Amino acid sequence: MEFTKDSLKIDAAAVTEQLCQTIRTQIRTRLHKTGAVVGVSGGIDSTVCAALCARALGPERVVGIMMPEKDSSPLSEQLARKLAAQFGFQAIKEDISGGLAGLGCYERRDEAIRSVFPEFDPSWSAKITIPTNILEKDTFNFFHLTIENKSGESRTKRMPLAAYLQVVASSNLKQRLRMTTLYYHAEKRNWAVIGTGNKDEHEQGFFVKYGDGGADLKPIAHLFKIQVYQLAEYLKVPREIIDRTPTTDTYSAEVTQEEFFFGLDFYKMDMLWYALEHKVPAEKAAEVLGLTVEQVRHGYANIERKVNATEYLKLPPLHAV
Amino acid sequence: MEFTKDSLKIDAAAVTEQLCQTIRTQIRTRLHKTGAVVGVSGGIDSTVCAALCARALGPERVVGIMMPEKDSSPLSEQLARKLAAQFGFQAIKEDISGGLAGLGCYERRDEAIRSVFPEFDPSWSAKITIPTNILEKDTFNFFHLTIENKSGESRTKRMPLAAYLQVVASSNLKQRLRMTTLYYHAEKRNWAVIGTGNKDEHEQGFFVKYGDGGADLKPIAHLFKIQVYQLAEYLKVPREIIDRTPTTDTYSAEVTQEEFFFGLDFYKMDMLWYALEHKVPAEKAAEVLGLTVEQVRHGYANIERKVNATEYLKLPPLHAV
Amino acid sequence: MTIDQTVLRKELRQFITDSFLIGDDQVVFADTDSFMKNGIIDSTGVLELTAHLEEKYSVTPSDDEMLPANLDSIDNLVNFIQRKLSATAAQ
Amino acid sequence: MTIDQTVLRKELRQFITDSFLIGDDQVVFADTDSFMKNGIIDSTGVLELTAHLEEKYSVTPSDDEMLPANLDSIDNLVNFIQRKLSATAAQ
Repeated sequence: MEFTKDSLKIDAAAVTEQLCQTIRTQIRTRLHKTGAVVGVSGGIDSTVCAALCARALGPERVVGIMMPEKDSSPLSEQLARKLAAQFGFQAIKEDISGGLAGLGCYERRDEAIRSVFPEFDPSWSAKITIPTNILEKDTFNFFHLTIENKSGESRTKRMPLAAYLQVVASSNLKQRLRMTTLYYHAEKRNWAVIGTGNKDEHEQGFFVKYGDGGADLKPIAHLFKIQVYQLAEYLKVPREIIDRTPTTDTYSAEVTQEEFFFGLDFYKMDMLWYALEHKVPAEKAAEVLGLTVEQVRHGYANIERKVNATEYLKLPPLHAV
Repeated sequence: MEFTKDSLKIDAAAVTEQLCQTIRTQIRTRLHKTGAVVGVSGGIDSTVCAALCARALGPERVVGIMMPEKDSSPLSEQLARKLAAQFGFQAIKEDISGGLAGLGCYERRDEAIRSVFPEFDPSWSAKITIPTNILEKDTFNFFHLTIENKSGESRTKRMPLAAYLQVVASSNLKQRLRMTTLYYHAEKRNWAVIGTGNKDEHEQGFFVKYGDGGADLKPIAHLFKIQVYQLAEYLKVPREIIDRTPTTDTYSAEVTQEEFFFGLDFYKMDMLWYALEHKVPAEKAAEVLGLTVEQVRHGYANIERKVNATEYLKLPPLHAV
Repeated sequence: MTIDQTVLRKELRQFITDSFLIGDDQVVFADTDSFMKNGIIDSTGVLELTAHLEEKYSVTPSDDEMLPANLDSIDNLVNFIQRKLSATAAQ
Repeated sequence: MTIDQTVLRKELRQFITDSFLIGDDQVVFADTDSFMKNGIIDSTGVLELTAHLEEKYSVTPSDDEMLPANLDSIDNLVNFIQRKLSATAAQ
C-alpha cells in the first residue's frame, strides 16, 4: 500500500467495536476479573481507555481513579470529573502526596536539583528536557534541567549523571505509587487494572517499569498517538481533553511530552515511525512529509535507537535457568 | 531416576558457581546494569540472593535495603545487618511506614478488620490463615481472620469476601512500596533489582503482582525452598537466619508461610511437588514420604490447583492485538 | 424453605453468567461442568459464589463443606443448596 | 595536556571493561566497534562515559558534540579526547 498523508487513518467505529469485544474477553477469560480500574489523568490516553471500558463493560463495572499530587495541575481533576460524568462511571480521588512525602520523593528530588542549582527552593519549579532538534542531527540523548521562579526567570544547565539519575528515580516514585493505588482499588473489587499507554509510549519506552508500565491489560498499546485522537473524536470525549497539549504530569514546571521524551511532534513522529516499520524509502517519506531525506534519516535513526533501548523496560523478571 | 528422600539434594558448590556466572551475564548483557539492589528481610531467600550477588559481582556492587514498617519484627533488621557485615555489602534502612500511612494502608486494613471484629483496635494484632489440613481433604481455600490481644486472648472467624479482599489489597501496599523503594535505589545507581522469590513462591503464586513479583532478575526462582536451605548452608550465612521459621512479615500477628499460604510443611510440599512434576505414582510417593496414597492425592490436587491459579499473576500486560 | 429445582438451576446459571462472564451468554457450559476446570471461576470466584449463596439463599457452607463436590458445578450447587435448605427446614 | 594514544586506548578499554562488563575481560570488541550496536553500553551508559571523561581527562563534550561519531567506539573516543585536549592546549 502506498505511503500517503492518510496512512494512519483508521475506521474508528470498527476499531472501537473490536476493542470493546477484546476488553470483555480478556477481562473475563484471561484475567478472571469482573470490572476495570482506570487511572484518569484528564489526558487523551486515559480518557479513551476509560471511555472504551465503560462501553465494553457497562459504566457500573468501571471506576476511574484520579491521583493528583502536589505538583499536579488542578485542571487534570476537573477534566477527569467531566469525563466520568459524561460516561457514567464512578470517579474516586486519591491524593498520593502523603505517600510520596512518606517515601521522601520531594526531598530526594530537591536534593538532586540543588546539586545543580544550589539556589533552588520550593518557590521555584523544575523540569527536565531533551534535545528537540532530532531531525537535524544524529545525537545521543542528554538532559537539561530548567528551574523557573514565579517572576518568569528561568535557568538551564545540562545535568550531571548522578543528579539526572536521582531526579528520575525520585520522579518515578510517582508512577509507581499510582500503579500501587490502582491495584488497591482493583484488588478490593477483584477487578483488573487498565494500562493506558499508547504505541508511542509503549514501544519507545516512555513508561516506568512496574509504574505506569504495570497493568493487567493495555487496550491501546498498539495504536499510534494520532490514532488515539481519532478514537477520542469518535467517542465524543470532552473537547478540552482533545485540545490539551500532552504533558508528563510529573514535573512541577509544565513540560510537554515532546520536550521531555519524544523530541518531535506527534504527527511527524508517528508518520516517520509508520514509514520506518513499513520500509518506506526515505526519499518517499521525505516527499510525503515535506522533509529533507537527511531529516527523515535522522528521524529513523532516533526512533530505532529508542525502540532498541526499551528491551530492559519490557523484560519479564529473568530467571537463572 | 528413582524417587527417594534425597531427590532434592543438590551439589551446592556447583549450583553456586553456575548461579554467580548467570547473575553476572544477565546483569551486564541483558539488563545493561552494573550492580544489584536486594531487599534484605532477614529471611532465608533474600539472604541467599544477597550472598550470591556479593559473590558474583563483588560486595561493592551490591546494596541491601532493609524496609521495616510498623508491623515488622525488629529481629529482621538485626539479622539483615549481621548478613551485610559478614558479606561486606552496604546495608541501607528505609522505613516505609510513612509511605504506607500516607496511602492509608493501616486505616484501610483496620476498617476491613473491624467489619468482622468491631472491637478491634491498635492494641490487638491480626493475621489471616488458611486450612492446613490439605492432605486430609480436597478443600477450596478459604480464609480465617484471627485477632490477638496482649493478654494472649484470641478470636477467630471466617472472613466474608469483601473484608478478605480489602485486608489483602491493603497489605499488598506493603509489597508494592518495597518494590518501589528498591527501584528508587536501583535507578539512582543504574543497578538492577533482584527478586528473591523461590520456586515455591513463584510457581504457586505466593507473591504480589508488581510487588515482590516486580524485579529485574530472580536468581533462585527455579529452586525449591529446601534447596535454598542447602545453598544457605554452603554459603555459611548466619545460623539464626537458617533456623528462623519463614513468616509473611506482613501481618501484625506473626503468621508462618505454612499457615498463611502453603498449608503444608516445606519438606513434604517440595517432595510432593517434585514427585508430581516427575510423574511419580502416588503409591511410590506415599511409601517414600510415609503418607497414605489418599494424602498424596490430596497434596497433588492442592499443588496443581495453586499452580493453575497463578496465570494472572505472571501474565505480562495483555495487548488488544 | 424449599426452592423449585428448575428455578434454582436457572437463577444460579444467571448469576454465573452475570458475575463471571460479564453478561456474555454465548459461553456454553453444562450443568455438570466444573467451573474451575473450565476457567469460568477461579479461587476468588469461589468466595464470591459462597457470598452470593449466603445473601440470596441464607446458605452458608461450613469450613468442612468448602469442597468442589458441593460448589464446583451447577449440579453440585443445586444439590448442596437443597440439602442445606431441607436440613434447616427439618430443624 | 596531551596523552599518549596507546595509554589512552588502554585506559579507556579498562574503564569500559570495569564499568560496563563488570570486569569480564573475556568479552571481545574491536577499537572500531560501536558500543551501542554491540550491546556494551546503552543510552544511560553514554552518560556514565561522559561523566568519566570529565572526571578523568577534564574533557566535557558540548551539547553539539554528544554524537556517536565522538563517543561510540574506542577509536572515536580516542580521536575526540585528543582533539579536545589539543584545542585546550592551543588556547
